[in-house]
Amino acid sequence: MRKKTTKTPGSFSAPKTSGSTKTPRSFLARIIPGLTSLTRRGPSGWMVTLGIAIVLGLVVMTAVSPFVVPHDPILYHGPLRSPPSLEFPMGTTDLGQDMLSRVMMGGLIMLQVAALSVFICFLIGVPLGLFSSYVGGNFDKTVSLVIDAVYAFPGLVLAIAIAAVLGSGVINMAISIAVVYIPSYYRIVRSQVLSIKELTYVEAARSIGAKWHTVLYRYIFPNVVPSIVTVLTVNFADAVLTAAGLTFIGLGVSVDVPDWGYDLTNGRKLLTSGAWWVITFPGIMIILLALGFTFIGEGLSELLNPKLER
Amino acid sequence: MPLLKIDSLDVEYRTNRGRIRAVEDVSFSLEKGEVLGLAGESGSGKSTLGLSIIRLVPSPGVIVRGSIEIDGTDIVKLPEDKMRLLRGGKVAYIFQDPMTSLNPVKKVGAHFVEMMQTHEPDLEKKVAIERTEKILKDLRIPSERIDDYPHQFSGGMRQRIMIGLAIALNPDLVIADEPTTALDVIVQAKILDLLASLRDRYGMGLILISHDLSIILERCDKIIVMYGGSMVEYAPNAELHKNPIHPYTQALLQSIPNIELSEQKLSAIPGSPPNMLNPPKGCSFGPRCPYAKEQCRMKPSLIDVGNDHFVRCFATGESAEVE
Amino acid sequence: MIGRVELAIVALVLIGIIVSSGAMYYASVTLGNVSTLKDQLTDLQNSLQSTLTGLETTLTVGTTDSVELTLDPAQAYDYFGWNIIQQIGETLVSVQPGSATGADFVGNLATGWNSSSDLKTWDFTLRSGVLFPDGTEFNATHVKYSFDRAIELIPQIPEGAPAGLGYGDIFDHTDVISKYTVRFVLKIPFSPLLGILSARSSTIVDPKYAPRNVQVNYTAGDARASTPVAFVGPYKLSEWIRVGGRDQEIKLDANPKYWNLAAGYPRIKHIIFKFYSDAAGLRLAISAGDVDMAFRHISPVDVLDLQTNPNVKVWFGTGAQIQYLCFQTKRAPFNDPRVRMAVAAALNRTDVTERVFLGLANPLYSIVPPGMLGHTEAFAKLGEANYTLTRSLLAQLGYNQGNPLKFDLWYESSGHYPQSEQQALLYKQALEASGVIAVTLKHADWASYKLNRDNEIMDAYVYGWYPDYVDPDDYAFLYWASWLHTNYANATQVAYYDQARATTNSTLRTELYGKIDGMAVEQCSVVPLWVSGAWAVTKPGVYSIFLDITQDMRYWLISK
Amino acid sequence: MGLRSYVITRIILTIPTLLLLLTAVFLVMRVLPGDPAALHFEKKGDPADVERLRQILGMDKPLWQQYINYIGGLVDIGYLRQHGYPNLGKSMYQTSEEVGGQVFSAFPATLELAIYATIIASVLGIMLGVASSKSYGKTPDHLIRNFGTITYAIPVFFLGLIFQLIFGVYLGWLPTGQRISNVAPPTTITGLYTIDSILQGNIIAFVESVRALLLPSLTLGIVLSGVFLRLTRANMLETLRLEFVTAARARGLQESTVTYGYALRNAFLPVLTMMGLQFAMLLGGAVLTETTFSWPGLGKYMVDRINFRDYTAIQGAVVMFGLFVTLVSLTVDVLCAYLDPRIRL
Repeated sequence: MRKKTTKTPGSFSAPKTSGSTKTPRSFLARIIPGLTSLTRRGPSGWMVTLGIAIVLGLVVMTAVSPFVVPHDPILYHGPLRSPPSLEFPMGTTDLGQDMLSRVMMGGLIMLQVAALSVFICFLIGVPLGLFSSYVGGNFDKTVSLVIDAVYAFPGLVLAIAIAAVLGSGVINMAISIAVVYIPSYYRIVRSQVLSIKELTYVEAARSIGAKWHTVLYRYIFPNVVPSIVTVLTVNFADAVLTAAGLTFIGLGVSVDVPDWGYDLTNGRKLLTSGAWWVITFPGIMIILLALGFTFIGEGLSELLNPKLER
Repeated sequence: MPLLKIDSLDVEYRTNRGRIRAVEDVSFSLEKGEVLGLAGESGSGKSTLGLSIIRLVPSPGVIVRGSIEIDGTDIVKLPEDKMRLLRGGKVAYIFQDPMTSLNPVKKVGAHFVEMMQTHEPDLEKKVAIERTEKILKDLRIPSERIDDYPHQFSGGMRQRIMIGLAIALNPDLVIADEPTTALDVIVQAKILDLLASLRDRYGMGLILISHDLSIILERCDKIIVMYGGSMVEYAPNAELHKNPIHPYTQALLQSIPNIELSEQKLSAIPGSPPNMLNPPKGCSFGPRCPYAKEQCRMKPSLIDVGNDHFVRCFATGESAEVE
Repeated sequence: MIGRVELAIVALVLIGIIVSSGAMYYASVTLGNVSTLKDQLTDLQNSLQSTLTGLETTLTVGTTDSVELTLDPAQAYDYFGWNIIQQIGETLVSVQPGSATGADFVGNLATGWNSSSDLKTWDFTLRSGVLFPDGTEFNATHVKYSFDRAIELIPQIPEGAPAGLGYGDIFDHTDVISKYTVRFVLKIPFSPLLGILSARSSTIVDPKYAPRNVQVNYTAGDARASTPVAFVGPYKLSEWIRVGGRDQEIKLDANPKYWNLAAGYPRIKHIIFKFYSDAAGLRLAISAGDVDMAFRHISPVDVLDLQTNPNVKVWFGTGAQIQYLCFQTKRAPFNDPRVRMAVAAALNRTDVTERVFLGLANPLYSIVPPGMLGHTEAFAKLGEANYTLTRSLLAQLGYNQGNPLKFDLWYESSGHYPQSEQQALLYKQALEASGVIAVTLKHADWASYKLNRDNEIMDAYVYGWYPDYVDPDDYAFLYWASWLHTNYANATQVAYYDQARATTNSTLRTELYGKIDGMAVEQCSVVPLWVSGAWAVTKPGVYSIFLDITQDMRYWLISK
Repeated sequence: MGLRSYVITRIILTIPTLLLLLTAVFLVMRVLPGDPAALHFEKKGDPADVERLRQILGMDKPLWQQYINYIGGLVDIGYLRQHGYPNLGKSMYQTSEEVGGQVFSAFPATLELAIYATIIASVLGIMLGVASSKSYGKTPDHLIRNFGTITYAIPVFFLGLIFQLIFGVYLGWLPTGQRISNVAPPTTITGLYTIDSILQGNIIAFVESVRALLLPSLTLGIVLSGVFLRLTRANMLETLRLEFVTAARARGLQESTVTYGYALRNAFLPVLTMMGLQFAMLLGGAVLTETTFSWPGLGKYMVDRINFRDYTAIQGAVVMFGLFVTLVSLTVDVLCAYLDPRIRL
């Protein structure tokens, strides 16, 4: 009788486990339906979906908030430090600004910084990883040494130092964060390439005289994509948290932009007089954002290489 | 009363993709000093059967029906702590791969001492060590290596150590699951001889599990042939040798290279073992059986064909003249 | 049970501890503060003592301040450093505690004084029988030594207090007339001299610990060697621990040889300072009773909150800390006085004092804080959020709704000034409410802020001032102070200022400072914003705290 | 090769990394907007004074020479012996003070916090990790995993603030800042208050310093336990499926022995190695924790000095962090080598 192949998470897997048998195209072809039918993939699938939902939700909220907030997050002047009430569902700040409005609009900076820094990381880390691991030799050795030195160093400390030098502002924050996280891209890409490089179909491609960049981008890169995606999402979460940290120690943006990080810092001064609402709500938002990205990242990584599937 | 008596045992793996019948309606019994062979392809459920005797069927697996009696006590319902003391104490298990079945970060001696002290809490370390050294000597392993780590031993030595661990508390029953598969031929023979000699010395019951029928044939008193989770044939060694009834058994015998007869054609079995997720209706060997006919669409039962010979096949009658 | 796992964790920890302990011990040895048994005993004692509450002999003070760098009068120019110096050292004269104007001077190490009519020669009669800890009697040579040293060190310490107070421009030389008489010969007629002499930069030093041409710095483990101040004050500095350049612990013990012992001072024998790095921590400490007194800086929010707390007592007093808005007058738009006035008129000080300081600061309409001689209400003339004036002024210059006046408003963002962010925000709001002004808020940490000021890149920026001595002379010059880099100069105002220095006639001086303010309103080079209040929080059982215009905290007067 | 030679090679290997790190720090700190020397002055930016400061800081020299001095200072043993701390140059904000001294005086606070946080994080993380791997796919496993994920997403300072709010403001049980309150700190021996107070038999000081440590180390520990949890769980799942675990069970050993003595004992080495790497992350968190709890450590020192653009100080702190991390990862690797019999021959 004919064997029935049941579609298992296992068949939706990273090249590390099955790349040798699949050509890049078929792999990509498989990833699309994979993503569309996420929730049918058990808990990991749910994680990803939930994560995407959270992130999208927050992005949309930030985008539309300017048109829907009850009050101007900066200029509005209500009662000072009034606890959550019907009129002010999240209370007011020490200047009488409406927390609800601030919370709704406060995500912008975080999102900008995170996105920008991730973009920079991707732009530098991935090509560098691909190239240096592909060419190998001394170039690879030196780059790896430098990268590892950076990687082994306390990320936040480095970010703070750089930000301190560059000064505050969205772009500077993004840069200082990017510097810290480039290594993680480089390393993952490199390790992947080193394993894929030796696989038969790559050898084949080389043997039929494909140019090195063709091999790199047509044959190797697509197989690295999944792991990059994972790193990317996780990195998003890291970037958000680091950005929050930088703002917290006063390397953030100006006071006339609503920002969760700033409210957290400012709210700390009001903590002792019991004004919990000024830090709590922005804090929760930051956690949600980070959580969203983490969910996506963790879910993906499990869908992509389901080692622990029994 | 027999040392081991298994009666209509069913074991299932309950995966999230459905239930897998790994062992189906198995019954047999074993006396002290006897050697029972479990033969069958990989996936035929023989290992699961072996593990279920010490109730260590891996996680989603459960014993759903039947009884396993050791010295008359049914271990299926035994509380865990009692069961635990049975393992290694009354029943010992030897695993397939000696390379991975010792704790890499534990000294060899420690394995023994630990085990002895678990079963005899008031045993002093000194005594335990002395015993260990004695056992190692019996296994022709220099006792000063007691403080070496597993990775410092060869495969054969490690398997001997495993055997040593198995007999350390001289159990009544030893289950050897493919004890030699991972070893090269010369060592294989040595290990099997060792098991045999131990059996003679301590007179324990021995269950030898192997996919290699030839080994079973030369080492065992009784043989069970398993296919697709159920025992298809069960007979004393000689009986089975001269009068194999089940087509599968015959096929297996065909596939053994035989030194006596020259130009004998070796035949492989066509088809592949059944997918246990949705097994074929009726006789599980049906799809591969050259003699399959209508009635094979129903499940055959175990039929006694006399002189302790049992077969699970409708072809019992005619099968004799097939040869 | 885990066996080697535990071993691993523990080993990891232990190795960490051992290695670092080695390094730290090495450090501590070479730094010379090896703990002797005696130290440990006194330590134990202290800890026991201060945990037992209600000990009359010890006052625990919590603060977020810290000595910025040294306790050397020739350098120290920060509030807390001055405050400590005041407890352990003495000046010739000081302001009568509780004085409203800060102009009532009493003798400390001086018993009497008189000046020549041209106010350039001042003689001081010194108190006899004032003893240094080693028994040496204080005399005129010590005064000469102290002032000569301070002035000689100015080139070396350009950022020190004597430099800042312009000792070099004021003092010519000091003469020892007799053992108990000293004469200051000045370069210029200088009526506020008593003020200068009451400043901490005029504290008498002990030649034994005050090398003539070297600034004295903190020495770990040796409090005495850490300051050149002569211990003739009510207290002695007996312990000073700094970590990472910030104070960690300071202990003052009553000075057994204090000259004013007879009057019953100091009332409390031991003062222990606890240092908190933010207002929140300090606030928690006082409400939890960890400290007897919290002074600088409990945030306004917390102060109002604590007023309702029965377990503490909040003291209010006169403040003299002011803030003002500076304009870069060398280029457009603020090279035109009318633009500056327009902005000044649009300011809403009350909004800031009410919303940011919750009434604990007051709007300021003169560069001289209230209470002091020569304080006026000059800037009130421009009004508060007086948009009609703003609009009309700017209209003349072609600014309107469509074409608003655009400029950058800078604030300091690293906590050097209280709530500067919120202030800036409110200023911006008030100005933009006029409809004809568009403000871009910019901020920088304190160091860069100063750099920006020196490089004159900021259009408008907020700055603050604190009294060195209680006299309009220490404030009025801010209108044209060169180090503010406003590039504003006005000969007439300077003339008035010098005249005021050259007379002791207070009516005349009042009038002159009034004129300076008057012109300032027309010019608006620098616009006064607010003057802070002063407050301290103590346990109910603490008495006689004077929060007067000098801003000094006189610990020797306090009792509990 | 023996353990010794392994250690030696390992140490040699760290040298280039360190050098790279130091160079990087140096370069970053020298690519400054504006003139660091000019930042120092409250009132007059008098060029002469600025020049004087430049000389004090040795910034009048060309960059390469500054670099030589910087590296030279770090390895200047004579200086180290004389002062008890490496030469990290003078502070820009307090020109009379040695950065090395300040950094070393601040370091013990950070060390103490780091140690206790690590203990909390690893014990919590490992225990939970084991628990969840034992109950793979069941409810407790899911709960624990979610806990891990959430801790990963919580900003450490936010958790700190919440703790301060609950235990400091509302309940008033624990001090919300400082290394010790109510009593004088113990005399410096190791600089770790808990150790010192014990060495001096100063019970009160010990209790107080522990109380002060509780919130900060808990905050940091909990946030990091997530990482350790994840590591432990993954490695446990790998190990639990190895044959020697089943074999151990088949020998009738107690489940606890199997779990810890066999599975965890083998899963632990990779976890420990990763912990070495995670320690850097911990220090990053420590900076924020110190700021939150006004903990007078290296991180707070660094953050404080940012406000004064005290680049030499920031540089010194960063270098110190670097040295610390290197030391720890070295220790961890050696420890692994010691614990893994397979390396030891």
